[in-house]
Amino acid sequence: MIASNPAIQPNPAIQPNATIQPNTERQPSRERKRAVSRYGMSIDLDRCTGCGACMVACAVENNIPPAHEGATARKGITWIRVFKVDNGEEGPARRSVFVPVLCQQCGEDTPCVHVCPQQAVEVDPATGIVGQMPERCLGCRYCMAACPYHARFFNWWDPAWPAGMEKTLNPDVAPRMRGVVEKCNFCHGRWHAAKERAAAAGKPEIEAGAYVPACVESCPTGAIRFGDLKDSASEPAVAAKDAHSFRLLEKLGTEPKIYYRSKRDWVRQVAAAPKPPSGKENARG
Amino acid sequence: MLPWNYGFHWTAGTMIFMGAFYTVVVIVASTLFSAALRSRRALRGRQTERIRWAEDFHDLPARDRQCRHVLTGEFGYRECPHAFDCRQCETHSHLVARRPPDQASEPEEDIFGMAFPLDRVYHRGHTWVHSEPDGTVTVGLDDLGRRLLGEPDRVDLPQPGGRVSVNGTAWHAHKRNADVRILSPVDGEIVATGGPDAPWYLKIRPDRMDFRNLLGGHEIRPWVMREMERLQLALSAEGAAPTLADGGVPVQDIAAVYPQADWDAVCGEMFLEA
Amino acid sequence: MDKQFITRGVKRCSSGKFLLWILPWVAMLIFGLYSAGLCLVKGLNQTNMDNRFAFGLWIFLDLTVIALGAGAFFTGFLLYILKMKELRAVINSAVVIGVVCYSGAMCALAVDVGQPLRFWFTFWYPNVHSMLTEVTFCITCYLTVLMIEYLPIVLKNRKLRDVPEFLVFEHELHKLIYVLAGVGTFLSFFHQGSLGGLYGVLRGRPFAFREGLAIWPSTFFLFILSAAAVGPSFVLLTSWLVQTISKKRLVKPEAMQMLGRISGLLLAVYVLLKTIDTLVWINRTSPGNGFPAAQYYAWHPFGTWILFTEIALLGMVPALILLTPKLRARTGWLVSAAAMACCGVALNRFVQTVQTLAVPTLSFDKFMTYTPSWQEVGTFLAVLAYGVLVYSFSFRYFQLFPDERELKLEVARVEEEPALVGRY
Amino acid sequence: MQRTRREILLFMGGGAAGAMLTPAPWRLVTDAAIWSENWPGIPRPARGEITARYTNCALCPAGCAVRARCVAGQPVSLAGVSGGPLSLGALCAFGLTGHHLPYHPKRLKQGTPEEAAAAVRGAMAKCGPSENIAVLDLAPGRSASWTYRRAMAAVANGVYLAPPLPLGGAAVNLAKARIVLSLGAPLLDGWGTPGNVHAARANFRLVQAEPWESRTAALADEWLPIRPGSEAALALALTDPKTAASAAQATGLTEKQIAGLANELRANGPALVLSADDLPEAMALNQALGAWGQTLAAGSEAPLPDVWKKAAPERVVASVADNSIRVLFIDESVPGSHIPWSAVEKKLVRDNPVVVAFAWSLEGYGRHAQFTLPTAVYPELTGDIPPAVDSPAATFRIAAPLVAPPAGMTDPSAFIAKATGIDPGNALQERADAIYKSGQGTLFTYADAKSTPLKDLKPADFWKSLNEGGAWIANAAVGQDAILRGDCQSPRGPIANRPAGCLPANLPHIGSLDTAFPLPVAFSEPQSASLTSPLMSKLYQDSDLRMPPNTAALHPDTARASGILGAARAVLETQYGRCAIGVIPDASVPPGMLAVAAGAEVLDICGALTRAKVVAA
Repeated sequence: MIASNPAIQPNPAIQPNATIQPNTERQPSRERKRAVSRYGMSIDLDRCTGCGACMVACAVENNIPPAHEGATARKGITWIRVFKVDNGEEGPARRSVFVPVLCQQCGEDTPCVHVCPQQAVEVDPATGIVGQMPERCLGCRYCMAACPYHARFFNWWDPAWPAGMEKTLNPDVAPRMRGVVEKCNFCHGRWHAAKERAAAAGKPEIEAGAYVPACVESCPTGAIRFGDLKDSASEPAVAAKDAHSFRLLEKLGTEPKIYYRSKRDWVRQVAAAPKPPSGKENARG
Repeated sequence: MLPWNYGFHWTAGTMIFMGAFYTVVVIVASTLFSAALRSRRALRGRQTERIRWAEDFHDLPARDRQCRHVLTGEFGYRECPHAFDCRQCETHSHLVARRPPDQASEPEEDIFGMAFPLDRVYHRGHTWVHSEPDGTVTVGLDDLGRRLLGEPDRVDLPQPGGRVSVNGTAWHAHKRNADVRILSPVDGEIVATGGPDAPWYLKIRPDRMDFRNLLGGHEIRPWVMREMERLQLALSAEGAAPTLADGGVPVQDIAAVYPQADWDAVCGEMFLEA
Repeated sequence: MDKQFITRGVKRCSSGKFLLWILPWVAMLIFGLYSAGLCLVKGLNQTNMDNRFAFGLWIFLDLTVIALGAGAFFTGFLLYILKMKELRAVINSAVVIGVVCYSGAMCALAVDVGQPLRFWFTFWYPNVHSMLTEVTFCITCYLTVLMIEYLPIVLKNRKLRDVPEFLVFEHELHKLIYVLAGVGTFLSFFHQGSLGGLYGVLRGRPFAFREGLAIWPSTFFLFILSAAAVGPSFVLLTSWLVQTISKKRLVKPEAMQMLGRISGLLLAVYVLLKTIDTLVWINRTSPGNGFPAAQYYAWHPFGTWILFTEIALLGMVPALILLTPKLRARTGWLVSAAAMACCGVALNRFVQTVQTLAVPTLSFDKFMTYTPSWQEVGTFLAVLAYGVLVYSFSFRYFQLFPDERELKLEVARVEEEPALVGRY
Repeated sequence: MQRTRREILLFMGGGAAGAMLTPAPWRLVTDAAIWSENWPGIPRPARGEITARYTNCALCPAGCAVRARCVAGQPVSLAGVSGGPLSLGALCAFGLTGHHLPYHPKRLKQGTPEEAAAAVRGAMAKCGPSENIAVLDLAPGRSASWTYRRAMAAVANGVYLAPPLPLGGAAVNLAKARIVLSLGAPLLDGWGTPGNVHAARANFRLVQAEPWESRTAALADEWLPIRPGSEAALALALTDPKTAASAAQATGLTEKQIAGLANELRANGPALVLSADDLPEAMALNQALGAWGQTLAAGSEAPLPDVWKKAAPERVVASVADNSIRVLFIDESVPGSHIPWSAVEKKLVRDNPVVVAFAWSLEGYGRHAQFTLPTAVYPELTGDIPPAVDSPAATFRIAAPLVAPPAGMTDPSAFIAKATGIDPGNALQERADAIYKSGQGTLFTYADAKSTPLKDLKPADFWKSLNEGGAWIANAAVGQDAILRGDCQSPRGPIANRPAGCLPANLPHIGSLDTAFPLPVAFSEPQSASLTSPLMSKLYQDSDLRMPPNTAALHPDTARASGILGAARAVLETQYGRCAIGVIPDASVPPGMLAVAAGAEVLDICGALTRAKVVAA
């Protein structure tokens, strides 16, 4: 179900310092099988304008159908979803930030993996990417209850595209059926294609920047950066060390691989646990 | 699930989990299987009657499972461990051995106007056994049993040549809504059949002339007294009048006196059928 | 007309009356089946569940029903393994309750999953690390066991036992029943526990997450305990209900009180451990995950009252009542205590399922609310109606309460005494 | 030999048991899972050779460079082109989903061109001396636009109408700006060319003066929450300190703040002032700040063929006499700024005027026109892209079709040319040749991300590259042959003497508070009357990130005051008319204003600087 995909190219505008350099880390062959790379992301919240390009790009890439008329913000399928988060103040004191939330690709006892009754969720040892196998999924939604980030989505309706629009479906990704759970997998189709290109070029690993998910590629402000956390030169690896970086619900100890960054202090509070209701909540977002 | 399908790892977890699962499956399956096997054997071995009685006996209220020696007052309280088959009961043989031979005064006991001749032995299911000179025995309903069924609507007698076994079904009697099987007092082969109008129901050539399981002599009165009491209970439980119609003496056809009573239940009680 | 199917010597209402009784339940069942059908054909968009409230009414129903159904295994365990003879009076009823609860839960689950046709995947690709796998396996096995335990009850039916094969098989099977009781106990122990583990392991949901022994979070053991505690209570409750509705004496008061006592004893232990667990959670587990426990209860309507109600009001109080012989002897107290215990466990399951999902995790989450759609409620009612119907039929045609006949004569005897005395 | 039934059964049973020991049955069961995936009704993506094709996005004047990933020629996803001249690899949400538009369920399938042509002929025949034949071009500055202008020049009393150009046709040079004051302009939310704006963003300080926290305000270096509708006053005060006191009152800022801002603008220049509705005050402030020639320049177009020079002037609708237009062509084949229909309608003659709209959906003017002729839609259509407001240099970019348009589509310029009897020729190629003749500028080709001086190219290659995804960019900000846009006819003239020089003449300047329509309208989402991809539902339905078209967010107090508290729908009323809208209560919108997501209906009644009121539906 994966066709080779030469059209995807690294996008320097999106990956400025992605100077083509092979993955410097060399594990012994036995080691490599377990962990070749740990793909991760850094998201600069000070650059996110909440335009939603990542969301539509994701939907296009992963053959997610347009919303059914009955769908709502709580029944929709948005592998990456941009939330409008405010500091709870009113009027001039109010400040908002846009927070793109996608599967955080937890690295330590990943909550969704060990709850799945039938191995439909697995962490790919080669990439550290948490994968979902819809064709294996029973639709029990236990994994959704387990995910603290609400990054998993259930197909409440049969997938349906307007007549003719199915022509624009991405051949690298199989559409899902009703009644199964799906989630972000860092555009597995793209990873596979990059892998094949690397193999064709006789390289052992995918080179930095040769593989970027659709949301990263599409972000007009370059707020979302993607790379291998094992490659100390990669954007996320650098961002991870940034003093202004944080991860959502870090204290749960699930080692998410998405690093957020903001110079604004109140924004960094977003990582902390929810506060009791202030009665000053935004009706939207 | 199985080693050669997707995602099966030979990890300790899998081993333990699957081990437990398959063990359970095996246990449950073998339980079912052995039950089936045993019942097949039982059916082959014509155990049905024995089992039916065992079940019925087991379902009798505790106070109806009393040992015969409780009736005679030799015990305060004792549940019969042998399903009323005293032939295997040591206790019984001991007690009988110690008991003085009773001197029967008159030829028959008259209890509430019911005749219980002493020349025969009685089964607690209200049948009697009378030894004939030709080595056979005749089996019939005792007076209480007769009056309970009165003029039976129908009686299904077994074919001569068939076999009966102690506490197994001897014959079926129908009365009103009652459909009761009468328990056989002896093991043996049926020689001839009589009926309600004949002096006896069955003529049987017993395997052994061993009637230890049957009541005789001075045991009869207390037993019948007890039976009357049970009858009273059964009747009143079925919403019949508290006393017998004619101030004590059971009429010839008791059923007729209690048209509203659930006769099936009453007979079930009296003929020891669940 | 169905007289010959009814056990000899016990009184049952007329067929007409019986029809009248089941009619509303049948109607409810049909409605429920319709709504369930909608969910199966059109998909789960018929429900009000969504990506945030991935579990709803049905899971709550399943957990509660299975907890209440625990009476089957526990009574069996007490009777056949611990040889508590008095419980013979209710074992059949308990088994029927078990069958009803478990099969009902299974049906609800079949509607609840998105791809019911793939139910066998769990057996085919089991992830042995998932509590849900354990639950699925155990419940399926246990339901089979219950069915086998139910078989003798059916075969003992007056008409059926005339067939020699049935009679004999029933007899032989009943001889081995203790094996099944043992297996049932083993299975129940694990799936009741795993049902608790289901939530205890949710590291991502600090409200539900608990530490524990080895691979089992504390909720694992709490669920076993609470189920064992409430099982007998529910058996007691049902027996009482049946007695009241059918206006008959079915179970000796001693048996009832024994159930009460056992229930009370276990409930007391449960409440104690639950309290300890809650304290550990408030002071250690939850803060450790960055969630001060106080804030869970800042989201109305789920204030601390719910904690108090669950543990003190519907846990400690009934336990004390059931442990006080004086009160236990009074049917009113006994039954209401049992009812409270059942409600307490139901509330616990509610908290585990619904509140867990309602309380936000991300700081910019809202407090989630959810109201089941009529299709969900309909399916819920279907399970209820199904249960009542199966039990009604079983009660009418099978011998659920072996002491019934004896008790009937008992009554007669009491009325008889003077007359008998008068005789001699 | 004779086999008993028993033996046969035994054999079969044994066979079955034996098969269980082979992998076959288990494989079968396992594969059943895969089969169950392909249920009927789930479309299978088409297979085919995968190629990359390049074009320019025609959905707005930004004309971002687009790389289309095609399967067997069919685009399946769009992306920006790294190092694309202005867009710098960026593409907005609308652009990313452009390839869905041809399959939009609401797309217009057929029209009646013959009847329309006949009607037009008839109307033109009986067109009186005081009556006009007009073309309303929603996206002026294209080669097609020049065809229209030529056509209108060819007929008597032909008029070429276009919406007011942003900044009156001036071009912004963000790269030069060090401080930008935005009076409610959505600078970071669809203004200009996203890639260019975000690239320049790092180099200037952004001060956003806006009543509510828009996306731009949220990311501005400083957000000045001013009172709704007080932007003009603030701009005025910044130009002329004497009005500071009244401005402070109007805006709710302190005089000190205003003074501080004024100093900042002067000190930390070059400065640039932008406003949501091209306020004259803002333009005046720009001039006062000496932005002209620094951050602001006269916008220019690519060179024209000489034969095109005989063209009708570009006029705004307001400048036409009422009830004077007999025949009106409206080209909305590409999305452009929208003029309230009522403003257009009153220009039409009373006795049956002929209005022909060229559109790909009935969402726009098609709802009002007698004839709506279906046109190709991006990425089907062929055409060039008007200059971007933030491109100081003239550019020429062709939107080359990625998919063939369906049969029965009308080409607006061909239709109008035919009606007016001129020869449209191959406008694009003629212009390309003209550009080539000018010999200046460079060509940037997307496929290899290379820019080549025009001199080094053959005309054929130039034309070819333009069609395969490329952009011509003039060297100088204003090339000698460049065509100046809007009213800025002579940039070299002393700006100071012509204060109104680049002021859009047509804007109704509402200074005084209109009590009939108390609520100023701010557009919370990029304005577009035309349909967007069905996938946009991800942004407004599957997630509440954006508001759906034709909805308004307002403060609960405002809702209460308008008597629609708790209502999900209401009616929006403006000077131009009324329409039904959805209502979203949002405490982040200050009381006394509306944050509106535009749709065709809303834009029909909302011009620039609109004030409105909401009433219960």
